Amino acid sequence: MTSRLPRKLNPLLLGSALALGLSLASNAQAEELRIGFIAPVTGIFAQIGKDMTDGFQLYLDQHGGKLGGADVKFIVEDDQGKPDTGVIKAKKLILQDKVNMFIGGLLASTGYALAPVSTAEKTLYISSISSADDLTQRQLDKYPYFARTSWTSSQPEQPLGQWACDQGYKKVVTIAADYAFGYESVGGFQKVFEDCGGKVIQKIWPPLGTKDFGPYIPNIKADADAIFSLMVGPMALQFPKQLRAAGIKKPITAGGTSYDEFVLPFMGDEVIGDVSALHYSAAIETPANEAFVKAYRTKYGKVPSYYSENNYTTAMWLDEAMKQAGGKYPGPEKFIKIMEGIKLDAPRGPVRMDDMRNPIENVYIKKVEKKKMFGYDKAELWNTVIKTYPAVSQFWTYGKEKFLKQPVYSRDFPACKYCE
Amino acid sequence: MTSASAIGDAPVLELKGLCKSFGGLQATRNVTLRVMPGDRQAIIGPNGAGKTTLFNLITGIFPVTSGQVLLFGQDVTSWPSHQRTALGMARTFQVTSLFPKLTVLDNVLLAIKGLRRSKFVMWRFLSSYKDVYDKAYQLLENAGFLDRKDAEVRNLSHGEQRQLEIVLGLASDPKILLLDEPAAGLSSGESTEMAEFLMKLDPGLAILLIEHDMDVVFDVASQISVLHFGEILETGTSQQIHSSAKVQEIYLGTD
Amino acid sequence: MTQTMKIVSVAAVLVVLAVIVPHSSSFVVLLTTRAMCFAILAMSVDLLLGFTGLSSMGQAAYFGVGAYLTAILAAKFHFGLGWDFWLVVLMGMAIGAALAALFGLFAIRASGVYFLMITLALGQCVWGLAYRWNSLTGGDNGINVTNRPNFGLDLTNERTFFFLVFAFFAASLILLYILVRSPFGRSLEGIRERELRMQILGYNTWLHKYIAFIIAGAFGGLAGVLWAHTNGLISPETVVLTTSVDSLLMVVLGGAGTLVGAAIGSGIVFALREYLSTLVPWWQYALGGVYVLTILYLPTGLMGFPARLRQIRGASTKNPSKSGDAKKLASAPS
Amino acid sequence: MNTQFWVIQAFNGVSYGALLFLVGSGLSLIFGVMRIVNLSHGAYFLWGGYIALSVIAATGSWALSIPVAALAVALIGIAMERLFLRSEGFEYLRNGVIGLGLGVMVALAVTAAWPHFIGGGWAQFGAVTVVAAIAAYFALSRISLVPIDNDVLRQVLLTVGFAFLFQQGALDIWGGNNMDITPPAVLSRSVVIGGIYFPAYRIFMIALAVAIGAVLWLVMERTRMGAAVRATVDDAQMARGVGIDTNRVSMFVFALGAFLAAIGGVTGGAFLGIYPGLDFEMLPLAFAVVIIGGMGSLGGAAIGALAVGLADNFGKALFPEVSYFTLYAPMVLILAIKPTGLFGRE
Repeated sequence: MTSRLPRKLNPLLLGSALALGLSLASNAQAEELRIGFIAPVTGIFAQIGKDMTDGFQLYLDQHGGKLGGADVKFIVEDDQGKPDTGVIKAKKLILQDKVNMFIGGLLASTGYALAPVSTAEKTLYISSISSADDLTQRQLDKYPYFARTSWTSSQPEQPLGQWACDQGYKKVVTIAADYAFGYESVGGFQKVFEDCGGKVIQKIWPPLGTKDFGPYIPNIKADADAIFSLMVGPMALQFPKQLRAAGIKKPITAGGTSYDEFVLPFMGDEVIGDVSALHYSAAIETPANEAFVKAYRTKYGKVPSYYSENNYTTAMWLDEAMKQAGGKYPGPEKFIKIMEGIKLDAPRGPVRMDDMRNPIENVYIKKVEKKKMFGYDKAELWNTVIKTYPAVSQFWTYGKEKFLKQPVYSRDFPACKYCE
Repeated sequence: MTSASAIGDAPVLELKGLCKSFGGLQATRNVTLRVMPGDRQAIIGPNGAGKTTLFNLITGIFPVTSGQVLLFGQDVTSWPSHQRTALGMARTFQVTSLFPKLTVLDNVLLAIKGLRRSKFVMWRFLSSYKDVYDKAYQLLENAGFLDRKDAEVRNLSHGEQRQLEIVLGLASDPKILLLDEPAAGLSSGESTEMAEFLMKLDPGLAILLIEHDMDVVFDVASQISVLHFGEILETGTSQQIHSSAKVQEIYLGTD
Repeated sequence: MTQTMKIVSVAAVLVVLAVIVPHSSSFVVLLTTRAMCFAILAMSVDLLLGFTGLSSMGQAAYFGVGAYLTAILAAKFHFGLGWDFWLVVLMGMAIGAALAALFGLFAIRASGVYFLMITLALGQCVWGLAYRWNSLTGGDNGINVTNRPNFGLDLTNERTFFFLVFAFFAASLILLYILVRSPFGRSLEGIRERELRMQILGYNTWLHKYIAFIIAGAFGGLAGVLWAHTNGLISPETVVLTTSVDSLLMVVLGGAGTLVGAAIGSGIVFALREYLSTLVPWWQYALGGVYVLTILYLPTGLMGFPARLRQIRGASTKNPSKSGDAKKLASAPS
Repeated sequence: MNTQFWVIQAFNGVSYGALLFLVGSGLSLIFGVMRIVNLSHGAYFLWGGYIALSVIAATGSWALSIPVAALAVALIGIAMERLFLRSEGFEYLRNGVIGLGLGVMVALAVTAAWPHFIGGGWAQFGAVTVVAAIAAYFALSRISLVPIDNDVLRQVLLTVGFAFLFQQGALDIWGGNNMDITPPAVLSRSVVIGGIYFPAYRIFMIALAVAIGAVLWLVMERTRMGAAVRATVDDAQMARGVGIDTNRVSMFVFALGAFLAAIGGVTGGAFLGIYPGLDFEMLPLAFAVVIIGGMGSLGGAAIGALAVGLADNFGKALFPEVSYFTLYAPMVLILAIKPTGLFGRE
């Protein structure tokens, strides 16, 4: 019978044989701490993915490939910058590689897509970049195996609202990428700014990925005192340039990703003096940070971005937790408990977790300056810290109960009372 | 060759003052023509005289600029091709236009089904329609193709393809068949074969023929029209046309 | 090989798949499930491309509306998570068909490269709406479908869900197979080969193409419904141009006009993109390379491989004529 | 919404249109002459930008980067056209290129599968590559290529395959950072007229597009090659009939198209940035230009570019929720009414 197999069948048979082969190949690994890491390795976010991976890898390399005494098997999976691919890769890590935990995820939407996987598969998921607010706020109950070592989108923007108010700005126009990260950032800024007496008089939402701001810049109201911008990726490079070329000289206060070290080296001098807020700046003048920046730059040839720092700190967090667990992974519930009790002195400054498993950390108000730092001999653009808000929680000064009563920040919340 | 046109009551095809222009070019000028049941008519004319254009107007591939096409007494001037076919008209093409990657049988099956409602059925295998198959076998047998029914058409010889072209035309049981140069590209032997093939066809079937091969024309057609620059110059019997000075002049003058 | 043999062998492979896959690792189950969703989409493309000769560059549109419908109903209205799932399946097919019926009015008139361009533009319209119509589609964030239906069968179990998708895949294959062997399906092949001739034979070819377009839209919608639950997240990424192009490539890779080829093609693309990418970082070169090689050397796809092999062997024994007859054929005016 | 608003929005739309003209005109010519829908065109744009960045990094000259990038990409275009889109000639080179690519992949696969076996060593890696490449070359030489000259779909899919390869290639060569081309300081200023700021760079883009458009027009109208191109667009078979070497015409046009796309990439690089994914962002816009303007018509491309630039700009400014829909829906309508575009010829 087999010798007379129809020829057209062969590809199909081959396929099923392959499937069988794959199934047999997935045997168990040796006893060790297995960490899955999900980041874009190919596709348009590949460099961010590299920053993320490099940050984690740097810590591992500095510590002989061990965390808390356990040998680490570090498996990077490429989500190609797509949330749904992230999900399938997470499942691959859990089902095939039998990882103890998975880390990473870049986009807020990836975070929202990966968190349910952790619940369904009862595997620890640590979000080291993805900043979607509600994961550690109103939706936390759904995700018992989820913790965050990075930030919520609105966390640095709330102090920024206060800072802008303190500068005496009365009227602000916001221009932000039209997606959840943009909404949450603008929402945090607007809430605090308006509670302090300022007015957001216009909100402009260019789509994510806009590079030609020609249609939007002429719409900016002339009577604004300042502009709040929230840009990501290539948008960040073009907005300040085109804004200034259009003759608008208003001060910019911005969300962190508009000026973070991922885009800063590629910016022109027109951004000098622009202000942004984030939980990390490569220009923080502490020994811990200086050492980190130098080590990172020596190894990878570039200044670390917050993508790098957050994953470096995540590795540091795991190291400490594993130490306290005695070098043996104790399961997700116990491990999260341990992580909640840890206080770290990270490059970004002191950091610990609140009771909703989101970090309490410093928020830095930063101004772009051109200068020499850390003994490097060339004048470069740096995010000089001009004010530090210490130990900022995701709930700002509102307190958890009060904060959680309001809806999650969105395109329509807080409503734009002063827009006409 | 003896059976003259069987005179019926009404013409199967009638063209009244048919005109067609492409941009500035007048491809067809005021053509008036009448084909009666069982008529065997031919249209001749030099290259570029507008013969194929005329066929395209009759079959509805091009819209006419002015004039009328009447099929079995009905004005079909603005009808799409497939509806004209449904009335009982069929045609073949100058350049063989069969379904090259399908088998001979499949070609004929498609042709038979064209006028049946079952062409929209999508929940039954075609192979379960015994009547369609029977008819296909019948047609293929009459045309002497039964032994090659499973050959892919692209593997047939050119002569065979020209014949199959006509079998497809016959599959819808037409009352009028338009043949666009059935002998195009055939050797003289094959042409003779083709003429014989045509003469064997049902005498009740009206045929309108375009052809360059005069032997075929004179064998098959009893009435001939001469087309020149889109205009009918002369109409007559084979002998009349054969001896017409005008026709001689056109053919010598242009070729 | 006779028709019966082909049917028997495909059925055998399906049975083998249904037996082996559930016993392999969960990741393989997941991959196969995903590939089968796309196989349904690819088969719908094959109905157009392989059987009717229409290369649609906008098939993602129907896939997208099916998926968005399912996701919106499930996430906003908790509809379609019980027995009403079957209703959603019907609705998904209906909405895919309805959209195709609308788009077909614009597209079917065109042919060749113009058809390709207009379907591309139509697909982009749907993408534009998915991307910008925030209030309905959630814009760039997309919509999360966190719950799978549970109607006695608990579909959150990946293996159970595999069998469901497998059943839909097999049913689509059978239905489409019957369709292409039916009088209607055969008429589509005639249109692919020579449309003008079909008109002269009495076929309203516009109507036939239009119906085929709608049916393909319905199957595209079905694939979308399944994808919404397979993937759990529907975003504009689902409806991008690349999804349409991918589905076309799957068909060409496997072999156009074979249905089974479309399924094989989707299996290979998923194996490269989602399995190979777990092994090596340069998987995209492999994918691009497979495309280029298939198109240059295997125009009839993998299903046409045996025939091509015979042709190559034949050519090398005879005089290596520069494949001139293939060219003659293609340049024949229609 | 005062006059100022309309003036500046119209100006922005026109300058965006100028950029789109550079991308769209090449695509349109390629389509007109070869009937190829070239989905690699976005990649040419991106590669133009990246090569310019490399030139600027090496020489510091922005002015030099434009011709160098454009010529380099034109060469890529020629190679793609000669080796892959035409079936005749260059069999050896084509098989060689594909063989080498396969060889590298085999070597990479071997390295991934048995790291201890050839781990790290370049010599071993090279040896495996060469052996595999030679084997692939001979295998390919036995298979005759099936010509794709008349197969629209296969041509499209082939260019998609290359678009993927180009995308990953750019990522591996230049990395994934978001980069920006800095034009000379003169172009970074703004011209103020009546209180309205007109960025000099946008004015430059308009001027460049007009200049290139004029040169193209002259080439098309006044040179033998231009006449040959126009004849081929009108009717390729007829052109061959009267003795025009359409083979050379198609090579010329493909190179020209790639050349223009690369100029667009360098120009656009200072305006949109250069980053992974830019290729597939520009592609649909270029198509919109071609479809609206008409395929194979230079004047059509100009009008299409202007129309898309303005529609995109005002669409986003006035109706943000449906802004992409307002871009693609007119495309559909135009195609449905006149499949060859507004100014295209059948």
